[in-house]
Amino acid sequence: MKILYFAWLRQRTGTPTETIELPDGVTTVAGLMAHLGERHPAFAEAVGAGGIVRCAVNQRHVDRDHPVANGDEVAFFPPVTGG
Amino acid sequence: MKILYFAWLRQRTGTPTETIELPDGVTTVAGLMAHLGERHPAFAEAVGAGGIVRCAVNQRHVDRDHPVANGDEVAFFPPVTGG
Amino acid sequence: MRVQAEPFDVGQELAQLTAGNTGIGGVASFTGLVREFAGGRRLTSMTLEHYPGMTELELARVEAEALARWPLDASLIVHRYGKMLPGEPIVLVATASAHRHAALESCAFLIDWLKTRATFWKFEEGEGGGLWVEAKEADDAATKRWHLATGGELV
Amino acid sequence: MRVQAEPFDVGQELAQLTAGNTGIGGVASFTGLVREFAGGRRLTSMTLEHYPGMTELELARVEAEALARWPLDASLIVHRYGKMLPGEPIVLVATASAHRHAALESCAFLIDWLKTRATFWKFEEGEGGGLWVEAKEADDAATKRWHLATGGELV
Repeated sequence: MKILYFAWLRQRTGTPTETIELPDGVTTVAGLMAHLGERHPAFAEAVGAGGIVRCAVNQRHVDRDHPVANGDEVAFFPPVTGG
Repeated sequence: MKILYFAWLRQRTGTPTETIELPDGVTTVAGLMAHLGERHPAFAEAVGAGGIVRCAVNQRHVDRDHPVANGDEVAFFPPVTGG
Repeated sequence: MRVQAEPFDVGQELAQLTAGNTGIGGVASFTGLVREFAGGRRLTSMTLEHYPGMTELELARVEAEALARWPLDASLIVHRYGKMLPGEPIVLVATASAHRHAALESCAFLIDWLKTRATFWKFEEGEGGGLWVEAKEADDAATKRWHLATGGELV
Repeated sequence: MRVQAEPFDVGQELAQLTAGNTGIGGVASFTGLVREFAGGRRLTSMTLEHYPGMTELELARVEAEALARWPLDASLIVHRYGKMLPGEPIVLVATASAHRHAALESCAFLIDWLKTRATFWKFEEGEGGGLWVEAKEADDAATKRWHLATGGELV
């Protein structure tokens, strides 16, 4: 599973992208976020402090109850500020 | 008093502009229109057929109860279609 | 605000509008073009008659109203008169502001108000002759009377 | 729809949008520019990070939604990424239609939707360092948490 981080989340995790194996029992975005928080305390801290972290699965905006599976591309980022 | 006609009203009266003396007793746009209808039967016909004739006094849109006086510039035209 | 017979260059006008002002965050514009088909017939040209003097006054009034309602850094109205060919620009309105919605809303306001107040009249020339364009804001009954008044015929 | 690092020419883009289509009656556009001042400080530059792949998909989705909602003859989104200087264009959206309101409304729709969906993030560089721009749609409570999450400090 490919994970991407953008903007200040990328700066916090210290990596723009990483490849992980989805642990057994993790089936949703929320579960994946908890798992990633264990790998990156800064990620957990950012999410815990306010939760304004958005997610895309396979390049579509999704909510935290969205399913995830090995092979997915999952991205985390702050609310977008383009335009 | 200077009178101006535009668009199809100009074609109907046959003149883009004319100078008239305001007759005694004519004090409003409505009165002036009745007077002009006597000079130009085509003007009276156009007004009578539907009344979609607009008026400006001294280059401001006005209603038919607006006062008129000698020295005014009065224009008659169909609803505008610019833009 | 300008009223002119000559065509204008939209890109050049917009570039001039914002030049030198780096406080501007957004520019909204609307360009009206001569359409080749109108009322089911092909046009060869369109001629705009206007009321010199009052046209400029009305455009200035409309622009002043927009500047009073929205926090704008710049605004522009360019309107042509005379004979134009299909595809040519008729009118450009543009507004610039630090704020996106101020620019977008005031731009729509300018073209809407201009359409009901600026003293222009369109005469469309094409197959079968010429025709004075009817105002769209007229309701059905008014449109019917309008047809009566003009004879609803090519002239 | 295009995502590119290079600046673009608004006039050229608008001219290309309508070229050869004389059925178009109106073109609405919105151009976003880099502002020199933000949050009370002077910026030297602004850098847009984006999510290659998803950005293009989202812009195409937004554009498809506009085309489904309004009778448009043409539409355009050009969005830059990378480093930009004050006064430079960031984004251009434009819509063309036979009908004025379709063009104006769909143009406002495109820029509004793009702002909440297209995967871009602004980093403003200036006096004191760099700062990730906060999303405006966040309510007050969310903004406060956002400050907590980012430390609310120049980085």
